[in-house]
Amino acid sequence: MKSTVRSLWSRSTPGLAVTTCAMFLVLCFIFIYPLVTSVNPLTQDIENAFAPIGTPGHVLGTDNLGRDTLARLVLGLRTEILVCAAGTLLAAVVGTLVGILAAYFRGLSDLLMMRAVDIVLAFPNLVFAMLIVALYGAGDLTVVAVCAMAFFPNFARLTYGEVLSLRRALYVESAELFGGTRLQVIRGPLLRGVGPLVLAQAFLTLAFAVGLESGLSFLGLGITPPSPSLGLMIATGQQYFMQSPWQLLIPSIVLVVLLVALGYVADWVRDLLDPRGVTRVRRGARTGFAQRRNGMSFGQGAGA
Amino acid sequence: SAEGGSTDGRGTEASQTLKIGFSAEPPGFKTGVDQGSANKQLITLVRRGLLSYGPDGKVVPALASKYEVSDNNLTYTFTLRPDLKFSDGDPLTAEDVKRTFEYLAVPGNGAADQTSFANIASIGTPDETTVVLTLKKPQTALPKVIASPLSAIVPENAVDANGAPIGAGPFMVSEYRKGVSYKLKADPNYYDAGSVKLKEIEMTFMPDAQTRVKALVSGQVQFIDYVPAADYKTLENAKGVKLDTSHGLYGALQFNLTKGPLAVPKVRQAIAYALDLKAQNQAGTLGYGTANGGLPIPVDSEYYDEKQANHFAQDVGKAKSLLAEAGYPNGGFSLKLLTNSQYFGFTERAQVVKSDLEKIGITVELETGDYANQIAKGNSGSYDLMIGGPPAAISDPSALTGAFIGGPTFVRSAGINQDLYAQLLDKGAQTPDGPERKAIYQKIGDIYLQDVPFVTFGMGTAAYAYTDALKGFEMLSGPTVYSSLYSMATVQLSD
Amino acid sequence: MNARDDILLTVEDLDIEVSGKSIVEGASFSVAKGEVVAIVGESGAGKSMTAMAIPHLLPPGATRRGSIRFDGDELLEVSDAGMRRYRGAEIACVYQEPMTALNPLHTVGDFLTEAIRSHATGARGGQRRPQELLDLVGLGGYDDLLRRYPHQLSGGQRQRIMAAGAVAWEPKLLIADEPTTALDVTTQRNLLAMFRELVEREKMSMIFVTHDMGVVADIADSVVVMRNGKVVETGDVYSIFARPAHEYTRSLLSAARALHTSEADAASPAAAGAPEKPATPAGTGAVDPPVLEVRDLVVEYRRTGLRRRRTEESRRAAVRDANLTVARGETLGIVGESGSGKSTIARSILGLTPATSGSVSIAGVDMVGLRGRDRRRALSRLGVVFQDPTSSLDPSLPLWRVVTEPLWRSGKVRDARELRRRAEELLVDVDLDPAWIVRRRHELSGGQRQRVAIARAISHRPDVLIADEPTSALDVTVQVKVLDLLARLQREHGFACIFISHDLYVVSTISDRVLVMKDGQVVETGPTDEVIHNPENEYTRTLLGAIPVPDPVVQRGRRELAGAQ
Amino acid sequence: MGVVTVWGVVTAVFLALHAVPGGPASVILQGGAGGGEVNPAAVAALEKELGLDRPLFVQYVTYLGDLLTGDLGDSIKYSAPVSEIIAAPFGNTAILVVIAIVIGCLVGISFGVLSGNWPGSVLDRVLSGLLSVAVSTPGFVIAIFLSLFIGMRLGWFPSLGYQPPEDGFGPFLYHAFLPSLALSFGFLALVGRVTRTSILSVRREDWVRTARGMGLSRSRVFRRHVFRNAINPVVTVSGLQLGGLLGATVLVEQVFNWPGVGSTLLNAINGRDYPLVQGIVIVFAVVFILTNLLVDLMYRFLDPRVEG
Ligand SMILES: Nc1ncnc2c1ncn2[C@@H]1O[C@H](COP(=O)(O)OP(=O)(O)OP(=O)(O)O)[C@@H](O)[C@H]1O
Ligand SMILES: Nc1ncnc2c1ncn2[C@@H]1O[C@H](COP(=O)(O)OP(=O)(O)OP(=O)(O)O)[C@@H](O)[C@H]1O
Ligand SMILES: [Mg+2]
Ligand SMILES: [Mg+2]
Repeated sequence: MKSTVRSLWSRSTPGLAVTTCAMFLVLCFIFIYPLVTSVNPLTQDIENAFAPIGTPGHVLGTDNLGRDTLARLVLGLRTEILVCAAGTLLAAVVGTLVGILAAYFRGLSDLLMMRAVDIVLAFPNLVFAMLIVALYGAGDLTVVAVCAMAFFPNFARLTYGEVLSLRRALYVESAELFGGTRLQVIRGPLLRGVGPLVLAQAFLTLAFAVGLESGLSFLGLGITPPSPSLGLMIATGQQYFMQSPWQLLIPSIVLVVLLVALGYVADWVRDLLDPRGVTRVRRGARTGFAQRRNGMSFGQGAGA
Repeated sequence: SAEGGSTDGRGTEASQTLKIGFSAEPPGFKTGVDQGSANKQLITLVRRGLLSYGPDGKVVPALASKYEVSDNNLTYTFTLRPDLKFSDGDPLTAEDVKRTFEYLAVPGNGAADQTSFANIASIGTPDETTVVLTLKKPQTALPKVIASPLSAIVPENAVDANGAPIGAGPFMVSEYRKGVSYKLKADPNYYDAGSVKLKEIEMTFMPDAQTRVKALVSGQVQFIDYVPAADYKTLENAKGVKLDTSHGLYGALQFNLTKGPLAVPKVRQAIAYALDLKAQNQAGTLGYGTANGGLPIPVDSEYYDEKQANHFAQDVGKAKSLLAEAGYPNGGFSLKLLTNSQYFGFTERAQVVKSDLEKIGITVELETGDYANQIAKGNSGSYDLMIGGPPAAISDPSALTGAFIGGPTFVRSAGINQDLYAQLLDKGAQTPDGPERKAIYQKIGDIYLQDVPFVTFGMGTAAYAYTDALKGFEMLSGPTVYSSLYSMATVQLSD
Repeated sequence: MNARDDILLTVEDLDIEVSGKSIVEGASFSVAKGEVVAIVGESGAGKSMTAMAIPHLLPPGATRRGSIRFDGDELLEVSDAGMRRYRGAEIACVYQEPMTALNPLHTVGDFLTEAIRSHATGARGGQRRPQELLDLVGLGGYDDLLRRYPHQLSGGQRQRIMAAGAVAWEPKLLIADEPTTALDVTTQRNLLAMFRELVEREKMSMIFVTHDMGVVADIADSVVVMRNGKVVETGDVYSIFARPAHEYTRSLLSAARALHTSEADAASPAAAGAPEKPATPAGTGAVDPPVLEVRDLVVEYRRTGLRRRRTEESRRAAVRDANLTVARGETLGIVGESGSGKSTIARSILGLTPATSGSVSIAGVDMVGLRGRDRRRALSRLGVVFQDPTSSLDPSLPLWRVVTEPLWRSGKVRDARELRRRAEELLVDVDLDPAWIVRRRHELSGGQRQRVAIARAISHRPDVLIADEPTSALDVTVQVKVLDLLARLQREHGFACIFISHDLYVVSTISDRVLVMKDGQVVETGPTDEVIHNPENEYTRTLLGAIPVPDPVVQRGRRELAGAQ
Repeated sequence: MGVVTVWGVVTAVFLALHAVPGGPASVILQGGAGGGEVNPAAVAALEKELGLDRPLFVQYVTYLGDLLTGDLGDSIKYSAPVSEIIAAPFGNTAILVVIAIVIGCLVGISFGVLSGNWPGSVLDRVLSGLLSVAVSTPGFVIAIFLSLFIGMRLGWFPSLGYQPPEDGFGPFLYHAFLPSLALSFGFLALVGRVTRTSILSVRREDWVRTARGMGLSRSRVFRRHVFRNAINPVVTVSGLQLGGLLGATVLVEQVFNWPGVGSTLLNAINGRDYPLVQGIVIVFAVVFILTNLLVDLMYRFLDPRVEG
């Protein structure tokens, strides 16, 4: 893992470094701003509803309940990122585990697990999410669960394909030969082997998760008010679009920028992990990667 | 042609086809069941009862040209107009009235005004055009009940849960596209067919409020219902569009009185003092509703009591001391507030409640979901607080009965102490209008202020918006607001 | 060399840069009409770049400087669009990778038709019909060939198809970039014969890129030797082989010859540095009880999965009734052409491919039915070196973890410091710098990787070392060093060794006994000398004859002999 | 295999739906905003009529049994066969999806080809940038903007609404354009990016050099040896994306008030119309499985190397 990160860093481009730094700064801002500001994103001031951009004390104006848009944006972003990252993490862990186990042990476990994955994939994400929300009620934890369940198949499929070819790789076979138990092989070469791919996929999934969450919030099924989320802000902003278009534009722009940045980082991680770049490898490995790459990363999610 | 839909209705020779952007797909034609605003509005167009509401909300004759009440207030004699027909051409007789009213009286049929009809001891039909209702006990509001669209007379083949879309109203259903639209056309069999100007009504279902507003502004429809308060400003300023607003149903914070701190009346009083009704009105109706507490009685009603309505003016200090008296100094407990994200005003109100209650140390956690979720949880009483409102189908203080008396349902606070109110409410319902009746309801109000089984926010807001080419539309106010489409029988599109 | 007016192509002071990096510097050589020029050198020397610079088929970002005169035209001054006139029609190419150089979506017919139509008719007379072209490259006998896709052809067939496409317009110059490297010896021999025939019949010149001195000896008229992007020597094939001027040429030759020392007719001078055969401790292995014994081994590959249909091929046995034994300190060589089942034997000894029937026993312990810990313990007596050093090393581990993997996996040594110490020792053992224990796979060259793989294989002192083509991926010079190393380690550690290769001469330098395989069956087995000098089996004889000897005189003599027979 | 997946989907939906709080009877009787009190007796009566009072297991087995005979059951809300009810919305959604796919393929592939052929150029940067924005922007955000700006502000296309195809196909398509466009964005971007990557990697393949070495013209090399080979992964990815497209219709249809299967589904879930939700999800699953199958077949057809 450390070497992966190191090699990634050494091969970054200026544009990328800027993006990464910007993302890092934004992250810092999101987490530090609430600590230093006195503006509470939940404080209502109905008299002051729909204050325009640039109002003193409300740099980005206020919403329908007179709450400060900047503060809500920051808190919304933080909630969004935390919730979606938690969901993505869970999806990555479960999906990777399922994929590895199914591909490594094959047989019945393969059949059962990958069938379960197929079943989840056969539901469009949003439908799936709506059912779960209807089941457990809206809320942060539900969003985490929704992301985990909706996106674990992406990871499962990815690691499944990768492990299927990895387990035939000579170095994995030799690990078994040299006396590695199955558990050791899984923890060792297999996990290390899928690590970079999972990492790249995780960034992409994070973007998908943010998209899904904002869609859910838009339908009122995501994060519960009054805590803000980008989707909620867009949904509310749309209601008052005629009165105060910025309340729609600001969160939309932030959402798109966030997603673009995530996608960019995901692309970058994926491109840099392309073995063609890392070492001169044989052609076999090359075509293998090409196939995998086409199978990976997208899943559902884009556009949802 | 129908292309674009943007020019229709504004041409020189007005086409008299009214396109409506309708807030929901009406669930159906179940006889007497209150299936929401969309359904009531559709019924208002397609069916008719013995009576209906005039432009000012007063009861006016409809299928019955007149009625007489006996001196003891127990016998009502209705005289039907001659040669009434249903839209399918079948004659409408006193028998149909009897059958309909008897159906409405059966509890399992789910009629909204079931108790009113159950109060009818017998229905006599001396001839084809005379109906005699004999009541068990007097009911002052009976004419209003009968004027409600839910009491419309239906033919024999429609008196059931899957009722056919047939009635004796000014319009008849000519086409129904599931999930898309209803098309209505003028019913030649309507008793007053001559004064119906509209030839056709096209109701397209647009569940999303923004969509309706967009559709109206861009000219794709000429009339929309259930305009969200958020868009009043926009529509007031839009050219060629008229916005009618009035007061709608009451909003309230309901309690679950069966458990925890909320079982203590002082705690409920404290909460009532903590709430800022003005902010509520602002958040839930953007200021177009009213901010009055007390009993949910419309401000323009003669039974409205100004003093009671302002009893719980926001007073955080008092709220805190009440909490302390009740044994909860500084609050310190937390409550689950049930609401839904499907309809405008609910989460908005909930957020204000949350911020108000947190000022007196009560933690509030919102629970949202779709409306079905709220109904289910509300019906089973699995909530502490809920954004809701008392039911009312008619503009009469006797409608208060629904807010206090009856089986467990989401429209009433769970575990309400019905014995406190039952007797007085019964008396009020039987007493004819007058000072005696007013005193009874005042007394109920005093009990309410001590007991606080729910906190009334004030009246909600309701609005219709339409092209200003539409002349003659009259919006009703208060509980009867969703009967406003009665006036569609006489409106006209000009150019 | 040749008279001036005979010259077809002159390359002078050619520099090639790829994205600012100098790849080839000042290369000069010429090709006469009808001449075959071989470009040789180790991997990465710039051979392909030099050759591909002529038709300007370099990778994007490559720039050329200097002069390339072809048939009187200065090619460096011709625009890319203008080069179209030359490509295919005047200068045609055959590439190294037969698998990827043909579009997988086009049938042979499509390919040939496209080659024929690539230039406007009437420009020159020469278009032929696809079937004609197939006849030309010796594929006339198959009737459905035109409708087949590349993946339905063998490697040799693919190369022939490419050659057929290349001669569609009777080019004046044919550039063949290592067209036989990926193929086995018998196929290689046939292809070389085909190229010779084509050149003679079509009166073409040819540039033949290769790193195999045997091939050079077989086909070339003159030789260009390259190293690190520079041409170090050019000359007539006989003089180069007889009197190599440059030191690099000499080392190239001696390495190549080292692998042929045991050739029966030792016409080539014995070279220095040939690996010494390890002295078997107890004379012959027959005395010792075998450490490894394989009895009646049958291996069939069965396609797994429910969807796969069982095809005829899938049920064919990859190994049929193989028997072999190896004793302590003994080396058994297994040879055979590609697909003959060599690796399959190794894999089923290691338990990586389940045997269909038969038995494998290691130091008397029968492996069949052994599970879990017992099995791991038995397996820990084996060490293995795979053909592909790259994929056998975990890319994400540092070398000290890699080479000591058998130790920590088996739990013999757990302490990290101790592991590092052992790793350093092991690296020293295989002539690598002990400081490299912190490096990772991608920081090593191919030869170094193979050494690491060997170090790992012997780290736990196995009783048997199984080496599956450990040198096939390596350059000759490196190959010799690795073989040396193996021999030395065997002397020191005394393990038994199974050495697999498709090159009979490589095997002979290191083995005590040899086992020859064909189509999954053992066709001949015996002491190395006997098999090499007196092959009993017809197939063994063919195999021996197919390997080009790195000496033009001998090689051409052998060829004529074979042709006369 | 597909059957097993469908069965799993059916079971999952069935269990999930029945575990969701709120039943169809009370929703039907209450009817949404402004509705009145629900009489418990009436709820019980309706549930009995709908067969919802039976044990869950019995309902499940009955449902599966009906399903085996091809019967999706009756919608609770509309009291009519589910298959009848979803036919029209599915048709409407299919139109949106088909138009979105056509737009997505045409534009996406052109973008991908242009930027893949001149990697690193200004054109490439601009197009790639556009594609990354498009791939990242959620469908509903695009839908809102298209509807508000192109529809309302500029008035080029109807900002929302639907004209039944029976009333003329022209107006129908005219109304379908913006929602399709909104739907196509993510898909378009995906196709564009896959095309670009694919072209970039095919350009490096040896057979392209072989083709150039034969003296073929640039355009011929591109058409026959680059594009043709690069298109396979595009087919695969876009096929697999169909599920995502179907999912995205829910929000887009909401914004444009398009009476498609997405809004039907949303209403069915809100109304707890069990058979209707189940029916729609089953059709989704079947469509998904069929597309996967189709993609497989296509792949075999397009690539002779895949064993048939
Ligand atoms: N596309 C490329 N971009 C940059 N450098 C390259 C490229 N292809 C080859 N090289 C470099 O050019 C040098 C010469 O490569 P070339 O392919 O000519 O070697 P070669 O002698 O043919 O070796 P081999 O026997 O392995 O084919 C090598 O150092 C290689 O790393
Ligand atoms: N995993 C597999 N599944 C099916 N068939 C296989 C598999 N591996 C090898 N074979 C087949 O088994 C036969 C023997 O293969 P093997 O790899 O043992 O040959 P080899 O002698 O090692 O060849 P090479 O010199 O090319 O390495 C071949 O026909 C091959 O196609
Ligand atoms: Mg080369
Ligand atoms: Mg092999």
